[in-house]
Amino acid sequence: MTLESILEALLFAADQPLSAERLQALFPELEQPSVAEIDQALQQLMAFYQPRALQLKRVASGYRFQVKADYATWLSRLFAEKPPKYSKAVLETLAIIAYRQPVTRGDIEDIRGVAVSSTIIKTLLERDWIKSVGHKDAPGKPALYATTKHFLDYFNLQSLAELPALLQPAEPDDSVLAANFDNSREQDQKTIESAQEQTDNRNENTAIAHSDR
Amino acid sequence: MTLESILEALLFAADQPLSAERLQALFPELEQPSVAEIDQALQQLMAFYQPRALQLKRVASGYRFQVKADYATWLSRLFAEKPPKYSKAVLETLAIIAYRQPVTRGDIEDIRGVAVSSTIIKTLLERDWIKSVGHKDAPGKPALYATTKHFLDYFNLQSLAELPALLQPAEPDDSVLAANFDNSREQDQKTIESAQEQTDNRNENTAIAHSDR
Amino acid sequence: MTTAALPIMPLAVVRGAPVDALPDDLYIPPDALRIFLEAFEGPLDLLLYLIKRQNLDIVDIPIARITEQYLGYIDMMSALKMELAAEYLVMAAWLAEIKSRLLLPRAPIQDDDEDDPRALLIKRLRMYEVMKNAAEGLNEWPRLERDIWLAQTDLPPMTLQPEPPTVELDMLLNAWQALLKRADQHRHHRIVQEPLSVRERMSLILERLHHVESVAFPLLFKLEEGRQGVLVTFLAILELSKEGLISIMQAEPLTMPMIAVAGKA
Repeated sequence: MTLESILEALLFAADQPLSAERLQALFPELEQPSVAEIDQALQQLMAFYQPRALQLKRVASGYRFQVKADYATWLSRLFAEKPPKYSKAVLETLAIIAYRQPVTRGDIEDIRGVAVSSTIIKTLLERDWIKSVGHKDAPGKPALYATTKHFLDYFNLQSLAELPALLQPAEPDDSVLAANFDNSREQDQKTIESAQEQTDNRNENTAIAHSDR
Repeated sequence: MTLESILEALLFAADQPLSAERLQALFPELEQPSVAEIDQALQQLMAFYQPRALQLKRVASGYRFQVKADYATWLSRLFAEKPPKYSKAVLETLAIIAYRQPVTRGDIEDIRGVAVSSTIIKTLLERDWIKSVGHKDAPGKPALYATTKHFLDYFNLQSLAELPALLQPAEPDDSVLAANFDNSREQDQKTIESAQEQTDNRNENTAIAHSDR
Repeated sequence: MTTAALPIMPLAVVRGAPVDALPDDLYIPPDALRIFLEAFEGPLDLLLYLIKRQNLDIVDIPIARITEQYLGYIDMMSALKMELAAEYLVMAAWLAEIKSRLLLPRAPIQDDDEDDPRALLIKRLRMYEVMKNAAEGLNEWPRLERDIWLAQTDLPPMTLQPEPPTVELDMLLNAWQALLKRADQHRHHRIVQEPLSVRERMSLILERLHHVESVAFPLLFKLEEGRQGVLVTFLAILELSKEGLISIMQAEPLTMPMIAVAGKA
């Protein structure tokens, strides 16, 4: 056990910088090394750690081991705080924009039944999950929001059609599904022919779009 | 900046042990070294620090740099606060949980021959040394206790298998027991026959008991 | 051997017999006795001490002698009217029972009888001794805060950017379903669902119109998307029109319809 190794142990265990005098005082009275001897051992330690990821640094109140600044990027990953969770309001707003786009803030408020703060919209804009795709021709020209390509990438979706469908109360069996499919195809055909009817059929189309998935 | 030096920086900066998997996850997704590469770099670090006052130690929840126990005398001078001491009752309870887990409070009481206070269990739970791992299928559904990873970390262990071996084999050989049985039986008889002497002995016993303490 | 030679059992004291069972020449300051007994973790610990003090192995214990000594302590405690944990008295009764069995002729004793209280006592003492030793071993084992210190270092200055929250796809679906359920409860606010491909197309068309005055109706269609794609675009245009987000203009019959953002043209 050398003076150098004892100082090494002390400096690593300490949670604050230790001065040469403080280090000296930690030795039993009759075995105390001189401050000069301590300084010399500290120099050896400094030299030893010089090529490593840490350094023995001298600060105002003494000596302390410190991880070198070059490694700050890695350390920041280590200490990155656990991400908080989005509030229900944020999730609901995002869901409305995803499933009902393009929508204005007013539309979102109508569906949620409560005001939507600008913070929520800002959060989603900053995350690059939504964007404004235009303005509604209404008083105040409110922005129309839609989801972005980045939103699709984040959720690993090719297109919005891949968003999970609502859980149906009861799953229709395959044959029924196939029948509906064919029907709806014809219906679609008709719809194109007579745009007027389309609006009425909308519910059915929705169901088909979902079972298509 | 080598893998070894990055791991060195991370392990010195961390305030808790880091597993190879955790270390791996701290690298950007596309630059992640394999766990095998990390293990190898950790081996190099261990070897490098082997002659120093520190060691890279593997405990239950991962790797950590720590000052070797050889320097405890110096380090205890560094800290004004005395390390916490634990009563025999706490230690016996902890030992029973560690060696015979999972156990109920009743099991512990059977072995110790005395009631185990809730304070003891609470102390161990609060220190995060033990946890309830289920309930025994018995009247009252008593909790079953086992030790935690944190217990192993605190006691510098990688796994329960590293706990110091028990001093005695659990069960004596049956024949030996039977033989001794008869011997002691005879002794007992003698003892009973000369009960008079015993009372006199009692004084001595008590005296010894005192000087023993 | 004869039972006639036996003296009066101190057991009687445990049952509340007179205090004069305490020998006259014995004086232990009550405090000392209390402190002495407090050093033990219970009756097993005290018994173990009595056995070890005589350098005996547990399996060799002369039950009668140890019982005498154990009961001796119990007597003293009772005599001094000190409070005694119930476990000590239970053990005293148990020891007395074992001892009384030993006084009987050999007949009723079977060595490998599991119910034999003596074998059970030995078993319990052994187990306790093992665990008592284990506890001592554990106490000496190197541990943090006392023998081992974590190597701590200062950190270089760094900027910590909190990671944004993660959202799972099903969280989004759950939020949407909760909304629909809520809206259902307020009848007047029924939310009608369109196929998402249509809603997506609506956004795309709007975005496209954002930068231009107007777009000729056919230019919004991409033939390479096939019939399905054309249908989606068509439905999207109708829905946009219905929601008043775009206007469809036709200068005169049979000319190309133009699409523009509502209010822009």
